[in-house]
Amino acid sequence: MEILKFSEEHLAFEKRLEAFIDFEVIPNIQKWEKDKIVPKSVWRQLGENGFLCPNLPKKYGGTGGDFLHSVLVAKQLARSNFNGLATFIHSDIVVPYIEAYGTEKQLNKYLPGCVTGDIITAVGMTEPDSGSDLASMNTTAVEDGDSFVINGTKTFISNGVNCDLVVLAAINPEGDNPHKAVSLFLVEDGTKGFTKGKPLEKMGWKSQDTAELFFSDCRIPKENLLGSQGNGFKMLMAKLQQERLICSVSAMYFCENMLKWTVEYLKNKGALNSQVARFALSEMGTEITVGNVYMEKLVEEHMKKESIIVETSMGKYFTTDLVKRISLRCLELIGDFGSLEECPVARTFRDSRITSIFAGTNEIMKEIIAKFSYS
Amino acid sequence: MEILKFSEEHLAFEKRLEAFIDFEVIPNIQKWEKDKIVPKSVWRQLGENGFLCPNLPKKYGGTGGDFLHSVLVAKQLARSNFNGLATFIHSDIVVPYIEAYGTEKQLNKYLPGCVTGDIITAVGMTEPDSGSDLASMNTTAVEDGDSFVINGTKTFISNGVNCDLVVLAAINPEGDNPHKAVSLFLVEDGTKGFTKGKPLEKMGWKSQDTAELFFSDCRIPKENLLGSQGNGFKMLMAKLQQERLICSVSAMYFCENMLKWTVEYLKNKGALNSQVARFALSEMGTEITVGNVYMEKLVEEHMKKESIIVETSMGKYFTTDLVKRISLRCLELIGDFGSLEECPVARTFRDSRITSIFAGTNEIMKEIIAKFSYS
Amino acid sequence: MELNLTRSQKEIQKAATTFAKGEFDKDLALNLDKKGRFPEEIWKKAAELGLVGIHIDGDKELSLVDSVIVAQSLCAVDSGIGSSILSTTSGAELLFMDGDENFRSKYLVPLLTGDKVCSFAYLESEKNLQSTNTRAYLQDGVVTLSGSKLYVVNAEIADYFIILCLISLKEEPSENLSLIVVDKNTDGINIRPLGEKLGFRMNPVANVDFSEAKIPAANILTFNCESKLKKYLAIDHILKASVAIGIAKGAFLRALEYTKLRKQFGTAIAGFQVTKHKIADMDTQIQTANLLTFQAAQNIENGNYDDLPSAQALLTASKAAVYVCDEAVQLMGGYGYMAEYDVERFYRDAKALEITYPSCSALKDIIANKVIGKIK
Amino acid sequence: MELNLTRSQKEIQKAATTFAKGEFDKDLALNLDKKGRFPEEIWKKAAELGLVGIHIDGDKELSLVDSVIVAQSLCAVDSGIGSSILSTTSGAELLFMDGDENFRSKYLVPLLTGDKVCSFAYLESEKNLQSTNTRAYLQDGVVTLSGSKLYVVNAEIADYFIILCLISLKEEPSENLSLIVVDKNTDGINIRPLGEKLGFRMNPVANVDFSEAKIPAANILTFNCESKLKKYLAIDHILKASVAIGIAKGAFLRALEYTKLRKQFGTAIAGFQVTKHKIADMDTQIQTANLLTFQAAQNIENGNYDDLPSAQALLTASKAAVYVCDEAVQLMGGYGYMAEYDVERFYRDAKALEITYPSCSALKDIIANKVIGKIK
Repeated sequence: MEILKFSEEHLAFEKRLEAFIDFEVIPNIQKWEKDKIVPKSVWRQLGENGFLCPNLPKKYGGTGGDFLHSVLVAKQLARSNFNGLATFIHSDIVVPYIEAYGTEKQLNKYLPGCVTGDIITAVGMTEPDSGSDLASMNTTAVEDGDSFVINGTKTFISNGVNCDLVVLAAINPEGDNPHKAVSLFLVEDGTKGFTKGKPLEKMGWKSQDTAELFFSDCRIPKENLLGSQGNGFKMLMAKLQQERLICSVSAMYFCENMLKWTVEYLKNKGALNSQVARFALSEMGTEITVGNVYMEKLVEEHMKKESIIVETSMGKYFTTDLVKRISLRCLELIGDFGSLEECPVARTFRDSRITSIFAGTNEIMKEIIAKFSYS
Repeated sequence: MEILKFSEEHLAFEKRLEAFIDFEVIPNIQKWEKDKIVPKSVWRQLGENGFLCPNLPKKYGGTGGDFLHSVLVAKQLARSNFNGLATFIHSDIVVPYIEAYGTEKQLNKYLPGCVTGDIITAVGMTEPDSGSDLASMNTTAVEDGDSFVINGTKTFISNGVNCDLVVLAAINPEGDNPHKAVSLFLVEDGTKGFTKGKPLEKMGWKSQDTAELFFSDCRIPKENLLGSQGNGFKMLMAKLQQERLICSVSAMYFCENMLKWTVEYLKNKGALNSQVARFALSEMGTEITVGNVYMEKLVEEHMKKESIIVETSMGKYFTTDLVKRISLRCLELIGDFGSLEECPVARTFRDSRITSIFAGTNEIMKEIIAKFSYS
Repeated sequence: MELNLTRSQKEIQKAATTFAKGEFDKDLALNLDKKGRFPEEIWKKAAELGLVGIHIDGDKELSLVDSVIVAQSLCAVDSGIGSSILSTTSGAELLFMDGDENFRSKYLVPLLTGDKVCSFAYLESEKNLQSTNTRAYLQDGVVTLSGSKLYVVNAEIADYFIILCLISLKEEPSENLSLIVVDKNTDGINIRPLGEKLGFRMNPVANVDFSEAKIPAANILTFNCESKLKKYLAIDHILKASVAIGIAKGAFLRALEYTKLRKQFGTAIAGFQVTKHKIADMDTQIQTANLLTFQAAQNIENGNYDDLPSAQALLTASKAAVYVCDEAVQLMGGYGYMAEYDVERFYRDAKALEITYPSCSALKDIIANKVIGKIK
Repeated sequence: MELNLTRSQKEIQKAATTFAKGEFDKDLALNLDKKGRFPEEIWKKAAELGLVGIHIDGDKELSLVDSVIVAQSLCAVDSGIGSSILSTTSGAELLFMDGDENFRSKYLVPLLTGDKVCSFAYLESEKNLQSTNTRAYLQDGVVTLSGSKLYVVNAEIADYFIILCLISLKEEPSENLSLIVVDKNTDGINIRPLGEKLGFRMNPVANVDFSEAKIPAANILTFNCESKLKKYLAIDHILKASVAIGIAKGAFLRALEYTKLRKQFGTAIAGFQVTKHKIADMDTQIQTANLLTFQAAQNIENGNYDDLPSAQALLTASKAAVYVCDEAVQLMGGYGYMAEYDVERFYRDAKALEITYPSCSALKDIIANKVIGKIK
């Protein structure tokens, strides 16, 4: 029932990645989760091996792969049952903003580092008082001579501690229409007036450094404007399809892993003779199989550059809701052992709970679907 | 997000069928529902137009179409929101047994009539005391000279009143292994000892003539054995993939129709300003879109002659459960008007409730999925 | 869950069940459902036994728990006949709460004796009761009423209507949401039947138009009825919840019996783990809805008309009824789909109850408004 | 839903809530959860106030409703600290039901005064209690015990265990499912901690092995304990249900407050229809579980130890807790996922409660067996 066709090259890429994960990632997960961060050196290792930004063109140091490489990265990282190395935020969400809207100078300055892992990126969009409601943004960027001066606070920023470069959304306080007053800026780590908070304590994604970013009279050169002024809203929207799609891809692979692990666990315990367990597995297996076909179809359409905003929003909602429900249900089948952190599904449960909240909550997805389909 | 590709010829076929349904079917539905049967003349009209057994080869009078024609028939019949003309039972479930296992003589004798609608077929499998458990069958077929003598009762037989030919499963009472003692027989209407009950009163499918069939010393010639003796179980199993698949196809088109009707109704009532309604529609729309992609993928694989027993069982469970839930939920959104038979969704609700029971209950589907996947 | 019924409550339960089992003929029920006919004879017998409007029969206090028990008992035996009997007093509590002796003797008592059927016409929009546009003005001792009411249950068989309408007095612009009793034979009433129903088919439903209908002023039951109406709705929710629970119990007991007798692969279906867990869920939902409903009824008997418990009881009970009936159909397989085995009819009745006013959405609005309170 | 609490019950509710609000420091709770430490000081204070084992404190009757109230009140303020306090008396009802004055003074009273922690070690298979293989034989006034117990909560902090085991007498082959009290410092006990937990992290859990541990015969609490055990489980289910309801309430109130304050697109989230309906569903589930639990507790106070109501209460309450906490996280968006906002911790605790023994599956087995009865 596969839709996606992986080439020999893809499979070789995956095999290398698989080995990397087995030897360089999995043995360190527990430590990184305790540390609440993944060392930057791992990013550089990933970069050296071509696992970051796998579809950037060669002229920027990339390998010139396609989106299927990103799918394989999501698959293999899901297999590690760990979200500390959520490189898709960098490779598939943030860097594409730079690639799409950057000037040649910006592209040459930043992209090679994004590929090697010397530059870890983050996107600064969410604020303490504005989640999905971008128009109520309070971070301001004011023109002053040949600079922009930025003030404000961003929160829930993934890669917030490790990041070397932030794609920051800020509003022109003098703009009339808030939707047309948002611009994007490239802010480098170390810029005066830009400070980072400590990693936030979360239910899951323990080693993913989610933090607050503070901007206090942070002055950046005008050339660090990304794309055209006042166009931030549109640019952010334009890239949401891929952002939400990669969330769906990841969610489906996490689903598969959980189910597989649970089946093995129950088999080893001799618990598959329970009809209730068998039915639960069949029900979950059905939802996952159906969801996988849908996810693969989305990827196929996305790679054909189809505009599938509604279908992707559906996918984001369906798959992230599914991964949560699968985690809840697998834990129920597993029973007491599921209440220990030793059980991998316990971590998946904690980690997956954010996926129906981030990258646009599922409530926002439903409003989008309704807006385009039922109004 | 389509997977299936329909040719010009397919679309022309659909257009003709659409007109037929609009003019010959829809105006008569209420009467047929009251009569609890569809007149045989309609079957002949369907046959004349090439809408029955659309994928039988030309040498048996068919049009030599493919399974996509069956998909289109299911789609258009679903559009009529009515199951009295469930021709898929004839075209896609019963006739394929004859086509696959019949002798050349049987093929030539029966298939042309199946195409023209002069022969309406039914399959006699279920008994009052054996639903999904075929091994506990009580209808017997005993060899006697050049005949088989059949005794027993079948129930819940679709087309049970209209049928001219029954593919009947019966057991050799002297067989040791009940699984190897079942054979299939072709029993013509009018054979002495074969009588039909009245149409059963049901929750839905009001004009579909579901009835009991009685066999009392019913003697048929030996040449009416279908396929090889004792092989009935295997033959029945072999054709289940298509049977369950066509159920899924039909279910998904019913889902689409219901949602479409409900959206229009709410729009006309000005009820789409309700956020709860919008979210409900978005949730249903998501499930239907996801289910559709899956259903189309199943059809594609089936047409490539892939063995997709598990995936089809998943589809049968997923889609028939979905069509029920969509009907329940649409009625909730519709409110009071949904409590009147005038509301088309009221009928879809009544009709769709059987689909998770017939052609193998969803409980059986889950056991099949578990057996192949989790044991 | 043991509910601690009093001795008298247990007797009522027994009487209602015995009556229903004795009188609710299965074939008759199938036929009435099919034809959409009201079970007139059985209703009259139920009234003779005192089972109609039992909570308002007798003295000045509402014995609502008694009616909860009767509704559940009758509907468990047959959802259609049971709910039909209960429907004949729709709105009667408004007469009880507010009516003087005149209303009592002329309109209320004949309901209890099985001589008259009352129909409460209140709905003009499916969403809420706030959009009443049926208007009346009072002049020279006569009320002139015009407007339309939707989905009026029993309109065709009722002897009189209780109408929710806006009444204005002569030369006074303000309008008051009020209740008036209108005899069926009043001129200017047009009943437009709504045809066949999905569920509760023994109770025909119609839209009713009033076109300058003239009614004596003495028939004004309540002038400014908002608070009475709210109390009435709390009662009505509990009675509807009781019907839902009765339906659920009836379907559950039929399915339970079936699963204990029916064998598959050599084992009674009730012996399969999945069946057992379904039965556990079904029973739990019924007991839960039951407890909520008794508690809500008890509250009202104690004079607390808070509309939160009754809304939660009805929401829970109607969801439970649909769930339980749906599972009952599935457990009984092909038989569950056949009219002869009853549960498909219980299922349709449960679904009809759930989707007709007050919808789950309306109930959730009531609950949320109460729980959330004011937002700063 | 108004529960008609007595004056004394209301006072207990108030005392427990006041205590919890005063003592359950938020940062402390976050820290204890993170480090997996038991809140020893707060527990001792709770005991001083008489809040530990309140249902067995005092005279000879179980005032189970009091403990239901305390559990809910403490856990609503903090699920981790609240449930930790309650966990210290795990199994104490067995001492109460069966213990003579010796057990009472030596083992039971120190629990109530906050001087000792008890740990009930019963599980050997996750599925049921029927597979006890821990064996002991009694000879010359000494019991020798060997076997392993799984998932023993508080094993590391407990002062003694109550052990479910098979005891055989000298030269008599039959084995009797029995209870014995074993001091922690007895030789032959090996505690193997199970590491970090998903929820209820303040209560460490371990497997415990007994290898020819020698215990005085006087420590045999109950010989042939089947029926006592069943009674105990009914009580335990109700207490767990109360913890679940407290967790649900705590998460609900936090989310409710958040939705009333937090604005999106210019409107408080609580003003959105979808939010309102969620809040209605959440409240309904809490009230429902609450009512079932009070009813079940009341049953037991009345001496009726039927295990059906308590199983239905726990099944409903633990499902409600997971549902409510999950929705609370979603309503609070990113904040819901942050430790600082509590609800993610409540959610983990709710989930842990739901999946640990007795699982929903085990509860459904209890319910179904009772409801279905014998199959012909």
